Amino acid sequence: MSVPFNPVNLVLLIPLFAAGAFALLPNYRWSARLNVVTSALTFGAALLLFVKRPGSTLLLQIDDLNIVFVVLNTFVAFTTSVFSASYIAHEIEIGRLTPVYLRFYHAMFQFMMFGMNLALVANNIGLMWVAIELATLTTILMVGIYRTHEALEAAWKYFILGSVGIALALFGTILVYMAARPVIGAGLGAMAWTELMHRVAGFDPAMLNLAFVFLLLGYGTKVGLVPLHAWLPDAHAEGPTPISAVLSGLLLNVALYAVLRFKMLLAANGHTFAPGPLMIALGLLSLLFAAFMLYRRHDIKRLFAYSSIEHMGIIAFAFGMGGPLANFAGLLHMTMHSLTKSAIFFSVGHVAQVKGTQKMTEIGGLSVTHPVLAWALVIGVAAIAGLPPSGIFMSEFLVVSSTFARAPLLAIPLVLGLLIAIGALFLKLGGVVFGEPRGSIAPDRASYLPFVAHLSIVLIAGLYLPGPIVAWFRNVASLLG
Amino acid sequence: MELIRDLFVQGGQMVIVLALAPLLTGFVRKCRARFQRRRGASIFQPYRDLARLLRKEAVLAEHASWLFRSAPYLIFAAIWVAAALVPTFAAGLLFSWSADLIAIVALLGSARFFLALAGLDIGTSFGGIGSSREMMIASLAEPAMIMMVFTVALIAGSTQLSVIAETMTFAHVGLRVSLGLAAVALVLVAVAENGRIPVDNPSTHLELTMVHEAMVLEYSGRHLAMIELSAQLKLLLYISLIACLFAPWGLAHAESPPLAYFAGAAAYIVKLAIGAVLLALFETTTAKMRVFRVPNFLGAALMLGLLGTLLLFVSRTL
Amino acid sequence: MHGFDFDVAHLLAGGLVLVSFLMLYQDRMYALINVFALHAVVLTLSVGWQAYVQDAPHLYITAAIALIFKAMVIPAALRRIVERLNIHREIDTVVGIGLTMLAGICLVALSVVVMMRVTAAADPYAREDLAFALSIVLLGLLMMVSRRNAVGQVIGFMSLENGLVLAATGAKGMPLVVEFSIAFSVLIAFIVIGIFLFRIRERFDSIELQALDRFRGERR
Amino acid sequence: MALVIVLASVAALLIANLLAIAIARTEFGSRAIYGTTFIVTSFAFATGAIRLGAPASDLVLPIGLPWLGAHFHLDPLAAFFLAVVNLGGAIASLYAIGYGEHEAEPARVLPFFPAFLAGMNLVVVAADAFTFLVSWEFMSLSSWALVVSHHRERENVRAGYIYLIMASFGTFCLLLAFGLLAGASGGYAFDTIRQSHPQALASLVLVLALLGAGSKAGLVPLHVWLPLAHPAAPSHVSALMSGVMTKVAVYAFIRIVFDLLGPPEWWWGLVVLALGGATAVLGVLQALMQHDLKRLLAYHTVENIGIIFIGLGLALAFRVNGMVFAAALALTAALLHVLNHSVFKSLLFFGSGAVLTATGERDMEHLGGLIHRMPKTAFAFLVGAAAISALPPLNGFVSEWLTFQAIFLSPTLPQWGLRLLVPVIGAALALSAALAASCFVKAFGITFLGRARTPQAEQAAETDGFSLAAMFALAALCLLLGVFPGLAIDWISPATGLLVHGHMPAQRFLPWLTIIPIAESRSSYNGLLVFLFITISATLMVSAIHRFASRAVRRASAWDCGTPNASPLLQYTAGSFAQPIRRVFGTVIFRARERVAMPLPGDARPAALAVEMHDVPWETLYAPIAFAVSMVSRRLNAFQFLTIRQYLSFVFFALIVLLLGIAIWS
Repeated sequence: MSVPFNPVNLVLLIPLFAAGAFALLPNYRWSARLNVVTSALTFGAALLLFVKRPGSTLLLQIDDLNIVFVVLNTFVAFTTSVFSASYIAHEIEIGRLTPVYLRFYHAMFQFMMFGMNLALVANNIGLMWVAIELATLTTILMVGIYRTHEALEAAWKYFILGSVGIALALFGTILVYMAARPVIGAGLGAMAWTELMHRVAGFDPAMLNLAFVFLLLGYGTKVGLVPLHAWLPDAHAEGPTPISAVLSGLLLNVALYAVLRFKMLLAANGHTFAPGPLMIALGLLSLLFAAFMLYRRHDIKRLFAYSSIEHMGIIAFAFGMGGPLANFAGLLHMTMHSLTKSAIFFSVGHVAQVKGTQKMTEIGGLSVTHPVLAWALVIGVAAIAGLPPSGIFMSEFLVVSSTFARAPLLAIPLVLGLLIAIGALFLKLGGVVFGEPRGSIAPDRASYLPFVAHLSIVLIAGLYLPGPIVAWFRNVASLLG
Repeated sequence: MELIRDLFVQGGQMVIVLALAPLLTGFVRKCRARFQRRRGASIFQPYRDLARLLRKEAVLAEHASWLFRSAPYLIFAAIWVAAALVPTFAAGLLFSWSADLIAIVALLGSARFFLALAGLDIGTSFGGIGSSREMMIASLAEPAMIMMVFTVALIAGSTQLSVIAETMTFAHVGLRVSLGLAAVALVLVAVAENGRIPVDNPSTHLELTMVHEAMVLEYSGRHLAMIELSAQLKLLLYISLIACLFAPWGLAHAESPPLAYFAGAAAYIVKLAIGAVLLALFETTTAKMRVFRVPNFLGAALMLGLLGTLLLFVSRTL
Repeated sequence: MHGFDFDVAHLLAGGLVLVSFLMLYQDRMYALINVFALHAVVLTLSVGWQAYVQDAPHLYITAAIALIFKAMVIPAALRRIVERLNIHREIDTVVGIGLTMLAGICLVALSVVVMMRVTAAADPYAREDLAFALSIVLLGLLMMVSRRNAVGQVIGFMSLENGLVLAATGAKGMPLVVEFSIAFSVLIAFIVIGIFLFRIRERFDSIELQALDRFRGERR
Repeated sequence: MALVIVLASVAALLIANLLAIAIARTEFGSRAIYGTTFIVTSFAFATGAIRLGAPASDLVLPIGLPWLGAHFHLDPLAAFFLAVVNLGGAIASLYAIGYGEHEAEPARVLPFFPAFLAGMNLVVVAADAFTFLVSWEFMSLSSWALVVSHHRERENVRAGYIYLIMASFGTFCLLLAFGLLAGASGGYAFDTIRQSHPQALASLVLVLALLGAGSKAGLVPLHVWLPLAHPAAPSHVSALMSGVMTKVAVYAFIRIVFDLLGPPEWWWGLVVLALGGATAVLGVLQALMQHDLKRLLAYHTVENIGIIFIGLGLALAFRVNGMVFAAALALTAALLHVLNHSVFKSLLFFGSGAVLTATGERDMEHLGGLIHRMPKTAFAFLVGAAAISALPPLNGFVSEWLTFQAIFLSPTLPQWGLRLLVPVIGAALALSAALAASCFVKAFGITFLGRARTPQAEQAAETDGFSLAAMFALAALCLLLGVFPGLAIDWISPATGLLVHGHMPAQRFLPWLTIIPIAESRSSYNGLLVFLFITISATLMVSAIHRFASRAVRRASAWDCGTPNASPLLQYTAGSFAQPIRRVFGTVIFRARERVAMPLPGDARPAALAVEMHDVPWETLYAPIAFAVSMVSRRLNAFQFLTIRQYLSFVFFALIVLLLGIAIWS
């Protein structure tokens, strides 16, 4: 811990200090630029992890699972900061935000990043809990930042549901500790992942079951699994778009990461009940529910929020199925979904700004007026709908085919849900992108870099995955059981 | 030597069908007249008509296209080729293997195709009526024909007319239900395809139910002659088809002595005559039916053909 | 742990459950707030006792937090809110008090059954303690679900957190992290709620959730 | 080596695709792109055509599924379809060099056209499930983009939408099929699948393959998207979609059912035959009722797919019973029809495209008399029409004749079900052929013959040279394939050998290039002689008459039984031409009803005839599904409008339920 050049510390400290600095920095333009710089630095620090992977302490650790997510997290944070720089400029112009709020916004942005990174690298279930709580609270504040009725209401809803969820998660954490204490003995050790994973075989399985129920419900609320999802659509729709991107792209992942960790614990213990069916049920429920909800959406951001729920359902289903193929697919799907979804929110954000509305009925013929945004949206939607060549197709391919070979009856509702979702997404897309232009045709001052970067990564990943990542994922997949 | 004889036979066949076609039509007309207690024109009248038409100049509508002018020859050629491949007095013709029964049906189909197009070319309402009804009839008659072909081909184990004829003559096919059904089907199809009563009335114009005549309404001169001749050829073809499928007696064969050919020819003449008389009798005794009852008429043919085939498929003994 | 300590801890934990029931029973605002203060006090005692028994000094901090924030500051603040926003004094419940109580009893039974079955291995005190904690958590949730106005829900939430504290302190030697997290979460929670009430005050004259629900998502 | 060439050409196409994004708007953009695709696909076509006889070759690239890599495999079957795909692609490109000039928004067409070709090429050579499906869906997606390229008409966007849904449905079905084939261990490579034939659920795989490939090929009742999407695209793309993409779907079916899937059950043939027959008849009947030229052609694609599947079904049936030669015959018929249909359907779509550019009309009721304004196009279209109507001596007839020959072999089948079904299928085949003939009399007659019905048709002008070149090339192919079918059959035979381990006797050495499927005593056909006879006798007759009889011609106004000629609008229309057939079949199949409103005497209003028809598959299958989805979503949408307390109670109840579960479970 003492070595300041330990990349893990950098990943945590840079955002923390930056948050403090932005809170003091009056000029929002500077803070916007610095925000980009900071995020870039954090990303660089995260990349260092590839080079030199530090050993795990009692509080922090880096392993095959979280290294990918840390890097992903910092990368998306970086692109999002670029996007938000061009986004908020417009918000200031139309006076939706005041400089004071922007100060708060940037500070909170970095603070949130700190929380998420901490949650990912934490080697301690308590610390992870704290970090996720932190990230949640910051996002709550960001969601409410516009102070419209809807924004406040969304934030309030998010706050209530989120805190209940987090409370349940804490109870689960305590139970895990209680299960670990007799074996490991009191103290930090009984909360450290590394320790737990080693000694879990001796834990009381019944206790772990109960703990997992609470943890699944608790963190599941953050993941946005139906029926715990209620906060998610409004929070996405009413907050600033960069936050929607971060919510879908990162926070859901972080919460899911927590669930995964505990699932690994159960898998390693061996005598517990199989969490699979539970996750499968929740996953299918989320998938089908969200797929149907997509048809009735008028607000473009809420549409994609529901699609996030749908994908969380798919991922939960994949991990529920288990097995090397499905787990690999789930991990891949997590990464690809966060990249794609944030890219979509980037372009949606610009679209909404240019057209001055989020109502899809008032947006049309985008491919005539704003070709780049339109085709970015088309590619994004095609990717999120799981059409090749995109990484999501690869994961869906693996999930569906392996499921059908093992449990055909489960694959049917899965495919049904996917199909219904595709139908809804392209129904909405056709109205927005094609046809005669509707709404303002003012040129957009968007920064194309973020979504171009994301989408190209997604498309390439659909055809080629780098070896190390594959190796890590397969390793983790085997650990997930 | 073989080749020369075969060539001779084949050529003779082509000439004979061409020569006999008008005569047959004339004979049918004569018989009908007789049955109707009329004296009727001479049985050679069709030749005279053709000659007159050939001598006359051809009158074309202003907006007649090249298709309209070339159609008659194409139609004639297709039907003539088809007729040339049906064994009339001798089986095992030189070129019989170049097209089997299905191909012959298809050849007639292409003739009809161009005739119908010609009917549409001028852009008159009558031509349209004719073509559309002709195609409607054909779209039912052709499957019936194919079903009939199935039946026969399955019994004979071949779709080659010569082979079928030989099997029918020598192999002890015996009386079969399916054969009978096929025969009836073929007769019905023949009536429809040649536009005879009760489906169509060849000897009338201004009648809204006419089919064939409506299509060729705009033709005149040599084009009309070609059309007439091909129609007569078609009639001949069908009768000789029926003859060679269901009454293949007296057909000469590749190895048979030259005399046999004359016997075959004589037998053929007789068959044609009988066919003509029967046709005339049928036409005089039945009345023309409404166009929209024709589908039922042909549907019956199709069903008979299908029934025959099914019987064969289900049991090879029936 | 010998009998006496055990009995006291047991008594306090049981008392906490009892107070939760009292809260469920309340149908007037001030009374509810008072009972919540009482809840916090009992929690303080229980935590303090745990600190003494386990001689884990850091637990005193938790006890102090519970006492100061939950037993004094928050109730006071809530009273002010109620006055400032002149929320009408009685709480309208979804189902009748009686039914709520009945449900609460079922919940307690459920949590006891679950805990007894699950923690066969753990030492008896931990089992009882966890059973009580779970029932408090569930009762807190029940309160949030069965109360229509925000203050009631907030109180329900905080009683739920009390349950968590109880569980945490009951778990022997649970590292400091957790207490911090709880204190800190309560703190944040309170601040955020404060912010929200303030902002909402700007917009509406009440924090009745229906008032918010009128502006839900897509009902325009 | 050959595979390398193929993949190289695919890469070239993808590069052209990227290039197109840059230069689409420039002046020479379209010519450049289409020229490139023309050259590339010609190379690929040559490769496929030559490699057909050669032994199979493999290639694995380090992309695709990480631990699997992208497998590619070029065997005779793949080579055959490669040739078909690239033949269509090359000629479509040639056509488009001219046709593309008329494109209003080339930027919406040019980038996707090479991608579409690349996708189809990849599907054919792909040799593992992942690569296959990626290419498959890539093909669908790029063609979807082409369908919505004219996005300002709402119809096209809707067509594209339905197309995309059906495409995804098909992809999922194939995905499930591959899932079964690969098994839980995930052996996605085709070789692995071949080694381990999954006996369990093999029939399910067949059903899934039928759904997956059938939805793309347009098997009834999965065909509904096809007549919407194919006409919506630009004509050269319509030609590719109808003529080639449907064949790729056929390839997928053959690959899965004949190659990957283990030994078949006897009733598989039954199912495929029944579907094929139904598709053929329903397709052509639907086509007869259309008056939109391109939609009519699209429905005819459905019909021809049905004919192809009839051949495949027969092949399956024979294969089950080990009748190798019969199976080879049926399969040859099917494959030959694949080739033929791709040729004449492309030709016909090109013709309709030429008409569209010349008149701006797709509706036959607004056309007529074009044979005078655009004679060359008319001639090419006529050849195509005759070919698709299975008229000798053109190519369409050969494949149908072979199918009939295969049917003649079926009485020896042991299974009763097949014996009963096959003759009915034969009848259906004959019926569809006859109806096709009448449908194309209508199509050609109403569009090109008669007199112009509108000014647009009046002022039509002949289309450009590239388009004509493409059309005449295809017309020549129609004739050549019809006259020298033996060569094509021999060319195909390696593919059949691969699939059913037997092939038809070699044809190319027979005298006069006759084709003899089984034995001369059974049946034989000689397109060359038929062609020669017809031409000779026709010319003979013409010359004789012109020599000895009159040759004088006088132009006069039409006779028409003496009725003075009224306006061209009194001509027979497409609707009136189809009316007799509608009366015969329509009442059952389309629930067609005619209503005549005859005003009373003295009433000045004109009499009115209204015909209402129903698209039965759509109304019975698709409309209910759409309704159900919207219903459910409407019901569920209530969950968007609950109070926080209610949402909390969800959490609460979820917790209670799980706790109860724990309490009961442990």
